[in-house]
Amino acid sequence: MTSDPMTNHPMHVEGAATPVVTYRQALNDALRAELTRDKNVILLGEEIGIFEGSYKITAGLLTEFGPERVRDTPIAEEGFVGAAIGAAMLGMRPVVEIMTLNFSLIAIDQIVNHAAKIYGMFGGQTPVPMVIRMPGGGGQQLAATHSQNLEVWFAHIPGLKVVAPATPADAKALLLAAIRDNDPVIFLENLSLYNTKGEVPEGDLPAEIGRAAVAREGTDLTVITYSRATTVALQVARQLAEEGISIEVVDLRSLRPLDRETVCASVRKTSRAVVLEDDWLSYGVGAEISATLMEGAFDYLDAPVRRVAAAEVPLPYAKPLELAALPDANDLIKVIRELLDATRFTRQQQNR
Amino acid sequence: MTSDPMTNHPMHVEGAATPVVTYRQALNDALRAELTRDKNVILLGEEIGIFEGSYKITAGLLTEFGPERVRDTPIAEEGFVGAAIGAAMLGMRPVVEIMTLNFSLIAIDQIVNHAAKIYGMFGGQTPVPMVIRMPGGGGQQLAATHSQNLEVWFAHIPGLKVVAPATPADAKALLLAAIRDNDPVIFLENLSLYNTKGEVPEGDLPAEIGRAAVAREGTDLTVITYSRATTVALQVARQLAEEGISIEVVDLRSLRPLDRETVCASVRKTSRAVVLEDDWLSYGVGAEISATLMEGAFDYLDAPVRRVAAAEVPLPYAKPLELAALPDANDLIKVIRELLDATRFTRQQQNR
Amino acid sequence: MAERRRAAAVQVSEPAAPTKAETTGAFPADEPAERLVDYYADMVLIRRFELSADQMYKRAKIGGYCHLNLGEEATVVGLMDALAPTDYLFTNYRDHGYALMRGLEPGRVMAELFGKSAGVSKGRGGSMHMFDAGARLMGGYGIVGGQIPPATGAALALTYRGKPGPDAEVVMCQMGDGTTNIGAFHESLNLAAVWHLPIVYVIVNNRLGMGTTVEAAAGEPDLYKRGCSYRIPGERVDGTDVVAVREGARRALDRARLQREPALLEVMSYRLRGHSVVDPARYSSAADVETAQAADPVPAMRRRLLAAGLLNDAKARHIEADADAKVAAAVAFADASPDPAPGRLFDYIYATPVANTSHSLPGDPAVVIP
Amino acid sequence: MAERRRAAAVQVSEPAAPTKAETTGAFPADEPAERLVDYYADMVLIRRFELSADQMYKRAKIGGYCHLNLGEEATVVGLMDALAPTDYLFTNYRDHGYALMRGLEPGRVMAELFGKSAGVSKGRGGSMHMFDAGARLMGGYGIVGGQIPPATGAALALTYRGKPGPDAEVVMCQMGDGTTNIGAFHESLNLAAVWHLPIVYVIVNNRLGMGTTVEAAAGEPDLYKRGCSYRIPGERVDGTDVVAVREGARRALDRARLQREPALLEVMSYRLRGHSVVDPARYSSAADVETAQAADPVPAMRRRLLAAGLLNDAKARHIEADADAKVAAAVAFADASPDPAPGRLFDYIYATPVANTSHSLPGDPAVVIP
Ligand SMILES: Cc1ncc(C[n+]2csc(CCOP(=O)(O)OP(=O)(O)O)c2C)c(N)n1
Ligand SMILES: Cc1ncc(C[n+]2csc(CCOP(=O)(O)OP(=O)(O)O)c2C)c(N)n1
Ligand SMILES: [Mg+2]
Ligand SMILES: [Mg+2]
Repeated sequence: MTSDPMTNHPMHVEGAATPVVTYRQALNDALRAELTRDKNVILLGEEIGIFEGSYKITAGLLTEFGPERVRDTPIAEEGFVGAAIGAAMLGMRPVVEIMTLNFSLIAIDQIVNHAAKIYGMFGGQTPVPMVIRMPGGGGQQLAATHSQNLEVWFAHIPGLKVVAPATPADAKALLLAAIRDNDPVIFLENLSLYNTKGEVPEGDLPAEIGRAAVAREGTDLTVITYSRATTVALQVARQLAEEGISIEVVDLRSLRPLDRETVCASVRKTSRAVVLEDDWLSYGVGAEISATLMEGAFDYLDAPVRRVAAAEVPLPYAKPLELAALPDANDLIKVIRELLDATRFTRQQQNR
Repeated sequence: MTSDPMTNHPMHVEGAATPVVTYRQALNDALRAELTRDKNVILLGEEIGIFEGSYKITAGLLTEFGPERVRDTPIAEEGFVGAAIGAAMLGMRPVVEIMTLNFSLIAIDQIVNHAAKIYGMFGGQTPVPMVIRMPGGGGQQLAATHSQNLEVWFAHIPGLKVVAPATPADAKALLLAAIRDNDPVIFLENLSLYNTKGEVPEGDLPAEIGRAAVAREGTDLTVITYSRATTVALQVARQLAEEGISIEVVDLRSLRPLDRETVCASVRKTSRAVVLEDDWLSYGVGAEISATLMEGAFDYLDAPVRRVAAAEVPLPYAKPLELAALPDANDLIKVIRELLDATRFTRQQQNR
Repeated sequence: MAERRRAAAVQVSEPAAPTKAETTGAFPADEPAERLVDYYADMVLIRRFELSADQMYKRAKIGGYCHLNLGEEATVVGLMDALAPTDYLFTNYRDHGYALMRGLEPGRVMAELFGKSAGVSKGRGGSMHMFDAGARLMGGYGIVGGQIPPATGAALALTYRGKPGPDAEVVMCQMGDGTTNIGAFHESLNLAAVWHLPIVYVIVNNRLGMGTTVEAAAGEPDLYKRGCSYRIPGERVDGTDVVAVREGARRALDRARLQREPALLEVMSYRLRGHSVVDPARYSSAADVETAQAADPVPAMRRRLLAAGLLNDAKARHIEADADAKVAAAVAFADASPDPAPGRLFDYIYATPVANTSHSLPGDPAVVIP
Repeated sequence: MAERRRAAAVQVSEPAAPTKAETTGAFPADEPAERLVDYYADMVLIRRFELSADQMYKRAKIGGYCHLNLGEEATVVGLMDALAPTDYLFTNYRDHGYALMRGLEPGRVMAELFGKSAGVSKGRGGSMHMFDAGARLMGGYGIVGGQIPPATGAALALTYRGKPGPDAEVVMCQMGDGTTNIGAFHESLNLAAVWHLPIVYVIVNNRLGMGTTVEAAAGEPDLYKRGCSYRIPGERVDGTDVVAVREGARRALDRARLQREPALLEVMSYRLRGHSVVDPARYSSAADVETAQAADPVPAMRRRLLAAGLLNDAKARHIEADADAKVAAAVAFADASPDPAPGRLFDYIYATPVANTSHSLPGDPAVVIP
């Protein structure tokens, strides 16, 4: 496999066999590779060592690299995230794990008022090369304080880079890139992606931060999405293809910078757009995508861009309520059909 | 003065003389009135007592109500905001001042993971009647960490109510409402509004949270805005009126809930819309407004909604850079003209 | 005021490390037999409830995170017996036992675990978030340290009503050992000190925060001393001895009640299982496991009661069967309770309803204009 | 490891409160005269620089917040003399004196205050945010306590290079008294303790955080004792005595250098003016003001040097004139420096440039598609 320069997505090359691994394993591989490559790379976080990570992303790394490279921290998110900033200012390349995104709120002054500001506010004198990895997402019955998708908070902040890979291949490629980047990179994982599988090219192939990918080409309607929701969108696209509906899926991959060009180019082609996002609707990622299309594809749109997002409630624990609140494939299909109907779409001749 | 039931804006009644006061004084009056009305109301914050508030909003209140009602706190935003939550759960009605919005990041776990969640997560058993007042905004050369507009963060969170008054009248009316509300209300002030003046009706007239106001009626184009930017929009509207351009200004007042109906109704009438916002463009408040208009006024729009927002940089200290980064009346006028030109607007006959 | 505080130097009481003899030995002479037997019954109820929760989790009746009080039964019972019904309690997410001991129906606690609307938090909170306004159980909290500032604020509210005295209302704020390293702990204890708040901070030291030992996490691993930075006195008690826990808690609560000053109590306890039901605790050595099991407070209490002649085997088995029956009834109740209807999703968004509140489901248009 | 730390009980040194006699009295016998005179010159430079900054603020040459070191000159000079050029320094926003004493050109410091591109932070940071990589001045920080975690992390980085020893690099983290009440203080000191980091936390206790006294804000108002929660030893020194400050700082730095362990130093100082240049400090009583003025370290140093015969009036006036000249030159330099061009707004967004970075000015369309 290599990378398609247009879509930035891994491309299959004849003859090469590409290993299939989980998203978890892809992250673990990338961390191992970087710990091996550069002695300034260190991992910091709660329970990443002896416990091997709350979600086992760092499994085996303590044994392999020792407690100085893979450092367990006390429960002190503000302290250890801030410590990573200072270490980065002195030339280390810390990769911090925050157990879940929900706990980043305790560290957010350090992330937003310090990591994001230090390079610019001091006139470009000190880069802050660090990565903050953390999983977000609902659907695990973890209730209101442990199920959030606050990616839009980070994406709003100049000075940060924010990536949200959807596939094992991107998880690896973007993590390699993030660790080598000289700016603070917020690396958003998702609890329900860890066990998903995909082809991951071997070797040292960092992705380019700041580029979206056309994860699937199509002609009738574009679904713009990222992270976990990308897998839902792809599944829906495959399903609707059987009905002769051709869905293009744009996987944002990077929320900051945002690749408005790729998003608009796709919708200029398909004339119909739906955003699928796991966060709350109001002031969510979808708002920015819709506004972007307002500005960059208005004359091409056959109907208003639709958003499929979470209901605006503190997510309840009870499964039926959680299911009702979170967007799923059925919600997306319903909205796609509504949009197609509203634009008098007639499906293509198809080979069944 | 009384309140117009349609626009929710104070309306002048023949014969009554309405005092003109500063935004600062309006806040001070509202706090005094509530401290007097309800003994469960207490004020908490850094330097609100002996120092009379960093921006003197609480001037005189310590002397009048004593140190138990007007309580100075140590520098511990997470601690005292969280303490307000617990006090509210036991029936107090704390009004917290965070010195500037930038410091709310230290308290944000308490705001978002606690204040916003407690009512819903515990099944409606305990309301959390509290207010967090804080000024945001740039333009004072306070540099990157002291000039932020992160209103969109709060507006994204179910369980919070978020208001951002633009006028002294709304400052008072919304603060009265916020203190009597049984939910956590984020009350956003702005450093450059404190000295602005306006008519403030006397008496006990709390506003309704969740409603935007048509701050000025017009027919050609709608500017949607809130807080400080409303004053800029109104000034521009007055200026352009002299050229025969009729601008309607919608002042959101409440960012959560968001009054989409009023926003869309206005733009369905004018067919042109610009959002003026002080925050950063990407994933800012304007994104949600644009997305809302995409959904609620698409067929009425003569051209894409435009956004006028801050440049996406950590705000520099140096005045020329700060000025370049922040939106002002000229930026708004330029965009309005571009939009009018793009839609082949011809100005009305006018009486000069 | 500074002078007054300066005078009150920090008192810390460090008991001799509890010996096996103590926790298996005789009870204080003035301790009524009936009460001791009740303690045993309470401990057994928690034990059986938690074992059942573990089972129910494995049967997928319970989801999300689920943290058990196994090994902490004497701690929970001793603390809760010292707390008056008029006192307020805030805990962390390891809260089932506390809910039971505050008098909540086991069925309603189990129903919460099952996510049913009959649950104590209407199925919205789950394992980590037990709440009951009537019992003044002000919530279990899942963010480490998140409960400490609100608990401190609750104590602040109490200073606006009532006076110090033997009947004064006070707050107890429970937390784990690992929690003492987070900023909220520091800020809150400092507020309690400078504001003279009637609150007892209880550290349940089960020696681990997930897989991390106290020594690896805390610069001062004698956690009861960590009030030193605020002149808050601390005491350490043996958490496997229900009477010792109760007495320590009473002393601390008395300080809060009578002097309106904060206190710190460290309760040395053990976690018999992993951090949560899904954690196999592979990081624990065989020796660790053995130590914890040797200290298991439930069989220890049984042995002590038998040795003291306050219980016989038949009575003990009756108590155990009774607990089993209660837990079985709780499971049955929870099972039979209805799921919350999806249509109730938007209940409890706001306590004061306001215009334009979003009630959109995923895929609903954001704008509904007449 | 726990045992080792347990053994190292916290050492706190509480000197007798400094008396007037001390700060006006004789210098240590082995203190070279020249160095003492240099200290005076340094203190005068800070004093004159700050008075000039105050003036320039009133002339609107400086904007934003502006916090001065007036009254803290002996503290700043003593601390900075103890710090080696290879050490790293993090401070709060009250940072002008530190920048000068780290050897930064007064002109470039003043240019920063004027918001010029010749400023030490290229005019982007202003008064609160002085930075110089070469001088290892790692920044002034405006968020209270914000500098403490990064400073701690810098010390962590040092453990990956070099070894403890007399030439080891270490970190000094300066902060104010009011800052000890915030969570970041607690979390950071705890990390420094459990990770054995080479860092000295310096509390400049000027007795006020804005208008709030130490006693009103801190449960333990003897701030040098607040390392107790992490077994970090503390010492308090007289911040009006430059030699006492330097010696205290050296002892603390030595611990960091030789033992690779954190230390805490409290420097008792005074603020001669309001919190910032715009604060008239109406909350200060006449007695407070008198006490602070009586302790003014600059005239005190002059008197002591004269009394010790190490300085005469002419030399003193020469030093003062020299400082004035330097400050005047700094102002002239700052004045003559160009403003940053608005076109440079998007410099320094990212250290590693990436695709699609926004360079839109207000009103520019967000989407520019070819
Ligand atoms: C702020 C925050 N960080 C991390 C976590 C994840 N977490 C949950 S429990 C826990 C360990 C807490 O240990 P301790 O305080 O000793 O309580 P115990 O579980 O032993 O009762 C951690 C790290 C969290 N919930 N919140
Ligand atoms: C987190 C935060 N809260 C509040 C402020 C506002 N503030 C700036 S300086 C200050 C007082 C700090 O006092 P102290 O630590 O004693 O330092 P000093 O100013 O006396 O040098 C406060 C409250 C801030 N900058 N950051
Ligand atoms: Mg524990
Ligand atoms: Mg101070």
